[in-house]
Amino acid sequence: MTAFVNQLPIGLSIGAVLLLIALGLTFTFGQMGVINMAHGEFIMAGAYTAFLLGDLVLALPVAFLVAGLMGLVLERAAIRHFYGRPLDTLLLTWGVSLVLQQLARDLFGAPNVQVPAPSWLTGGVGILPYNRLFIMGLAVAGVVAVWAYLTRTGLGRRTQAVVQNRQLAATSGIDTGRVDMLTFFIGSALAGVAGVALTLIGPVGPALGTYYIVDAFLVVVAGGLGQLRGAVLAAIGLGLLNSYAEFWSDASLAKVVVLAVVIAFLQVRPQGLFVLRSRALT
Amino acid sequence: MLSVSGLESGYGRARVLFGVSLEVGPGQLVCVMGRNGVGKTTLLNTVMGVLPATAGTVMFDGRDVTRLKPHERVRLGMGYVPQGHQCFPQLSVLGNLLVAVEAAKQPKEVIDEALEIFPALRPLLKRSAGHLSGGQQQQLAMARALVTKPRLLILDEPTEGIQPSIILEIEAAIERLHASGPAVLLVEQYLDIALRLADTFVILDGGHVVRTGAAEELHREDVRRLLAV
Amino acid sequence: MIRAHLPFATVAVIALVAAPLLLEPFRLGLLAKYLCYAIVALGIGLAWGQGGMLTLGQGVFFGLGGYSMAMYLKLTEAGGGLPDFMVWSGVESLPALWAPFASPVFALGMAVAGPALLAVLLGTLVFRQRVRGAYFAILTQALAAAMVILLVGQQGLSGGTNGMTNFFELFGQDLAQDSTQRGLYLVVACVLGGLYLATRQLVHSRYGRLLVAVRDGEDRVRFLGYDPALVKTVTFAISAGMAGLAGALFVPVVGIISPALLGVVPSLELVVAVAVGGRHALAGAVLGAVVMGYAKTAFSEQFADGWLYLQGALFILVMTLAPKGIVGIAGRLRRARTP
Amino acid sequence: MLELRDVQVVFDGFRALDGVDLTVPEGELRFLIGPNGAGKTTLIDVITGLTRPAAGSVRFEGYDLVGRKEHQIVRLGVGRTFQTSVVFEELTVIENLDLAASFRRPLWSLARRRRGVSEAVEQALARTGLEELAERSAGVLSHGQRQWLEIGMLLAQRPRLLLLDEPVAGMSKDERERTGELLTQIADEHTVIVVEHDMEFLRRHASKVSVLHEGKVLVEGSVDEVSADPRVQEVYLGRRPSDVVGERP
Amino acid sequence: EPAAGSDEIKVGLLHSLSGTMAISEVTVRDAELLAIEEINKAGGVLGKKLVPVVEDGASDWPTFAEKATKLIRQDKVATVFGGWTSASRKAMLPVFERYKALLWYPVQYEGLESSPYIFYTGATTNQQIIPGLDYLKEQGKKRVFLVGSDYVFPRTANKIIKAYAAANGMEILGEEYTPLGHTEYSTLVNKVVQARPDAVFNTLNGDSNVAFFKQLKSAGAASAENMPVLSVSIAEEEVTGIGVDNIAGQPVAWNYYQTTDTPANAAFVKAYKAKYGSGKVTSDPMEAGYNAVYLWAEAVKKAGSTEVEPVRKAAPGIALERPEGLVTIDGETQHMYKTARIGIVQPDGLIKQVWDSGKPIKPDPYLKGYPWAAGLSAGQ
Ligand SMILES: Nc1ncnc2c1ncn2[C@@H]1O[C@H](COP(=O)(O)OP(=O)(O)OP(=O)(O)O)[C@@H](O)[C@H]1O
Ligand SMILES: Nc1ncnc2c1ncn2[C@@H]1O[C@H](COP(=O)(O)OP(=O)(O)OP(=O)(O)O)[C@@H](O)[C@H]1O
Ligand SMILES: NC(N)=O
Ligand SMILES: [Mg+2]
Ligand SMILES: [Mg+2]
Repeated sequence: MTAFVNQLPIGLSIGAVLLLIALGLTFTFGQMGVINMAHGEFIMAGAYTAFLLGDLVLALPVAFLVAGLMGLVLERAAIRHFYGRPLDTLLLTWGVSLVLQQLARDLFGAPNVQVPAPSWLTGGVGILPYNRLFIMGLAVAGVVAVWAYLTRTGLGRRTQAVVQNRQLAATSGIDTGRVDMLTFFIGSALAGVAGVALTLIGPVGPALGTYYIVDAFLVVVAGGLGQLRGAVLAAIGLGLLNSYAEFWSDASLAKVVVLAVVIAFLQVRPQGLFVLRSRALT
Repeated sequence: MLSVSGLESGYGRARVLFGVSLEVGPGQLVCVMGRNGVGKTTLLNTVMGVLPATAGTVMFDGRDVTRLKPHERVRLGMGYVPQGHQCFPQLSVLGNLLVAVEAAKQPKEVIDEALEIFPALRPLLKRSAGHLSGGQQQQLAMARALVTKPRLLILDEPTEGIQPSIILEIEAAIERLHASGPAVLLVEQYLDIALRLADTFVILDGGHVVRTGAAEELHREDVRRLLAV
Repeated sequence: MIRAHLPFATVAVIALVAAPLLLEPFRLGLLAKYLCYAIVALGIGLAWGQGGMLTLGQGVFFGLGGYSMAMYLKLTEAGGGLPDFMVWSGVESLPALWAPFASPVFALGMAVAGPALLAVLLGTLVFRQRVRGAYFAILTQALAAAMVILLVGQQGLSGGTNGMTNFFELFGQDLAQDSTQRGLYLVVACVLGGLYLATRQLVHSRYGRLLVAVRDGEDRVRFLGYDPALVKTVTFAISAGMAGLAGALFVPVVGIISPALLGVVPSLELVVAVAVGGRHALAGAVLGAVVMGYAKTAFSEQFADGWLYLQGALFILVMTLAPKGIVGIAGRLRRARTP
Repeated sequence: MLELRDVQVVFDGFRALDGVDLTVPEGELRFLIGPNGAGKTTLIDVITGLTRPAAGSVRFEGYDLVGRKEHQIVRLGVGRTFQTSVVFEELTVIENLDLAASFRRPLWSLARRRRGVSEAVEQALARTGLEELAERSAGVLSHGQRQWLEIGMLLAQRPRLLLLDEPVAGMSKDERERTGELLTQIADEHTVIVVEHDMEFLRRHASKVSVLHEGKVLVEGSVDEVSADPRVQEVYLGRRPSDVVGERP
Repeated sequence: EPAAGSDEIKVGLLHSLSGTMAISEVTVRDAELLAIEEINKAGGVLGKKLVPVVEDGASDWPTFAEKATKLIRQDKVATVFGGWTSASRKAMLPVFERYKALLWYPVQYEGLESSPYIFYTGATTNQQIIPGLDYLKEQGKKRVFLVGSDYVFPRTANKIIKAYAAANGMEILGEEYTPLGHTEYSTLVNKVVQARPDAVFNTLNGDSNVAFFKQLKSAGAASAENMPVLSVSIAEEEVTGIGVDNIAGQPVAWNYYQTTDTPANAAFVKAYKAKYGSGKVTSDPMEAGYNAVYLWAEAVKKAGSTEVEPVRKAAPGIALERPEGLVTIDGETQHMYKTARIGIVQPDGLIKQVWDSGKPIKPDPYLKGYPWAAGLSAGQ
């Protein structure tokens, strides 16, 4: 019984991890339509930043910048040639992700590295360790920041305008190039932050990104493209589902169950939890 | 104000414009006319920088803008309403207007001014622009260009799909607007409106200017003949 | 007419006559492997290049075909007993699922029909609900991930992570013989050639036009009186069947089938190959698979340590500089020469 | 032949159609006008299955259309064009038309190559004047040319009920003329509903007009009756009905 | 391509240099290269220099098979040193049998195998897992929870563990598998904690170990004293990545540690650090790979030839003093006599031996010498 009850906070904390890794995608994928397979490697960059600095708190802002700048370079060098072809970006960024993984292997070596957790994060409340609570807090903070950015600033509005009608945005006076850069910067930067947080619970190595990327996209898909509240609910839902499915069966089956549920769910809501319908035909 | 000379452009290997030249003087309203597919939209898109010019120049306010990006031209004071009631479908009507206002660094009050001209938009402010009817979207597009307070307004068939009474309003608005200063470059199929508004005509055919002249010089029947198939 | 078929005929002669004569057995075997992938790529070219369905789970279908064939091979080899991996996985009697695969006809049939049926099932579910674009891509990717986990978890049935290997003979032919391998190569090449011609026919037919229409304007197609979900499902099933057949051929050629061959990464690699070759042309898909396969082998042999850089870089360069792939570059060169 | 009863459409609480009753008998050319946002396009969407009504019935030749899928409705003989034209940009004009003409063939028979041009396509080409552009890909067409292609595709489908959403918007004078004649001709054997804002066009070609306002049919009648109606003047035509935009190039 | 001149012998090194397994395998390759360098410095084999041909298995089993074929048929190497996961070995096995070539496999594995064309220089189950279980039993740990990655080694190992438990009055409280590369262990930790076992037997592989130990540690409920986690796939190399804090005090089972006190080891560690950097550590699979090269070279010397059959015939009985102590090739199984060792992870990241088997244990891949294991190898 305790075990069963324990799964609830565990599910929420899994959801928080999912949310944290998917948050950046609501920008790059949701807002810009770029399926960035290198998102995982930006997470990895965040984690290695924490490793190099050896200090988690200091690493948060630095990783934000580091991953963000990597995103910026990627956007300028390659992705900007691909707007309007979202499926192609998937393949392009996958190539980038391969190169980044190999780069990490050469820079930091193939074995995992260790990031010391700050002492104030040892211990916990009930089944939830402080580091999980920290991640949950970070996820909440991230959601609030993203929400405010998207709905409370002109920048957020401009971002959406550019995605929805690039040409019209340009002829409405928006510097689409700058908006793209900024959006991609933020989306990637959020991945960096997630990477710092993940050092608390997972391995820090060249393959780090590959472990999270599929799940992150599932969250965005189930939530509805670019829908922050959708991503939040989907992350929590999938976290809980994962937690209980694994509790009753095993980790392998839980993954399969999660996928099956997402497919079944898309039968009911083909565009995810929240969808903005348009009258235009595609 | 706007001076286009020897402009050539097209799509890939297909050339559409062959050396188009035209002038829009300060406060002037120039109407571009021509049958379907002669290159009117292509001309406006090239003037706005959406399409690159392969030859020729576009001067605005004595400045060569041929190589500038569209948003830079907007910031210099060019406003554009493209053909086909375009909008940002998932932004609200207000959001559509705010985007333009912010990009042009105008005070929010200009929105109210635009809504006076298009009162039908007022109850729709919260609705997603993508859900509007075609005519509503076209009105929104006009309003969006107006809020940037352009010194040169470029309109591509602004009355298409709009109900008769509002066409009259738009006509009046254009008249008022252009009386208050800005120059206008207009593509219009409604000859009546064109004749009432235009100071100068430019008639295109096959990517060439076939006739240009002041409204007084051109008679209704001349224009008609030039536009016939 | 003759000129239109000249490129195909040239390639066919090279593939069927020159390659078996000139290449060492080991290299010919590798070429046979690339050609198996080319069959999958052809299906991807059809589904994605023509129909706009970016399927990131094609490895699943490839795997189903491969496993069907492997089950047949294992059963003939076990000759009534249990396949080796079942013994060390503690399975005591042959699972019912396995029994029919003792028949080569059933196994080969399932290699094609199994994937096609799965595609019909998935297609009916998702296309009817108008799930498409990135959603479809990510779902199929998750399918590949889930499939791997399922296979790995069912060690007694599937051989787990190891998959199945250690095959000795196919239809009485010793698989270790170079002559058998050469024969297999010829079979693969002929199957690829035949499927290429058939697919090309399909693409140039009305159906092909309809497919393009569905890709570019699914909603509009409905108002022309067609059911896009049906068109997509049929196309998806065809491409899945091709992948399955390729998998079945792959197993005797390469001698192993394992979850590693059908997961997210190999599925993506195939799509990447199609993109590199040029997804809008079927020849591009085939070419891409062969080129990327060869590049991977060559790079990893020459630079065992850093070949991923080269692979990634090659791919990024082609994608950015030549969005239409190698075929697109070739087309541009040809046009430049003929004024 | 087409009968709508008390059709209601609600979007997030907004009543786009608020109890529309409309009957269009066989062989009639019916014009539909009304203010922007009155619900004209929505009405066509409801008939063709794009939008599902919250209430009401739509019957066509005895079939209930509500709840049917779009392509099933097309197969019953209902075709439409779109206010913002959508054509298949990678296909040539002929291929666009041919696809529209081929939907009654079984799927497997489509696997054969198209040889030549079918009669329906030939006719559509001729009627729309697209012969010269026949081999061009639709992606290079201008706005007006696309409008024509849409009409051509509708014709090639050979439906019994044709719904056209602002077909002449953006067309030049001559082309409007041709479209008008075409529609009159088609209406001899088919039922046609045209949404338009161009009153001059209506005057020349329309016999019966329905005016939609705020999701309801406001009045029905001849062009003259309708344009004389003060309510129509008030909500639709504006203050200068006499010299309202008439002349086109 | 280096031609095998009369004064050179080509040998293949086939490990994952990319992908998830690169973490572990790169260092094994490095150790093998060190051995080759040392042998060459000492005059080579039969007066010829060894020339390594390195290929990347890319953590992908079919690639291992392909590259093995390439090394044998294209490069015509005298022998291959390679593999880590059992899956890669199973994939290569038919290739070596088909072309009658030799593979030296350097990692502990699940047993139940002996191919005439493979020499196994790592431990089989009776040299690692069973001693590990004996150790737990000795410590009075009777209620055990099994945690493993979902593939053949952990599954087979656990089968053996369950048979052992049944025969030795131990109780298995749970058996959980997670996919390779799995990183979310909160649910599993909850299950383990709730089951309150005396010990956990851990056959997780690779990166999962990092996540598992971090999350187990932060759950706070388990400590090395009240609930030790005995691991068989964590060596010195992995400890840094897991974080010493998270694993210090936990037991592991191997045949060799960097701290193993033999003269040969002192030399090995010194040479390794000199070549690859003083911060580097050595580990059991590295040492087994390093040994493999020496054992093969010895067999070649004895046979006077690099041909496969003479080498196979010459190999049985070869005994060398290696860093882990005396290693002897068992002719019957082509496995090695090896000394089993239990160690405890130290705060400095090294592993200190707390128990050993005293002498090399005869390899018994089919566990024929254990009555309780009779059912396991049925059918072989
Ligand atoms: N994207 C494109 N690619 C290639 N050709 C194009 C493209 N867009 C338009 N064209 C061609 O360029 C010519 C001019 O098109 P444009 O849109 O400028 O015409 P227009 O005068 O605005 O016509 P309309 O009155 O129908 O809007 C047309 O013949 C058209 O076929
Ligand atoms: N999905 C939707 N969500 C919300 N409102 C909608 C939606 N679709 C249509 N509407 C609203 O319904 C009303 C009717 O729209 P409709 O497109 O039918 O008008 P219309 O008569 O065709 O106008 P126009 O002449 O401008 O084309 C409009 O006010 C529109 O904003
Ligand atoms: N042999 C192993 N550890 O897979
Ligand atoms: Mg135009
Ligand atoms: Mg409308």
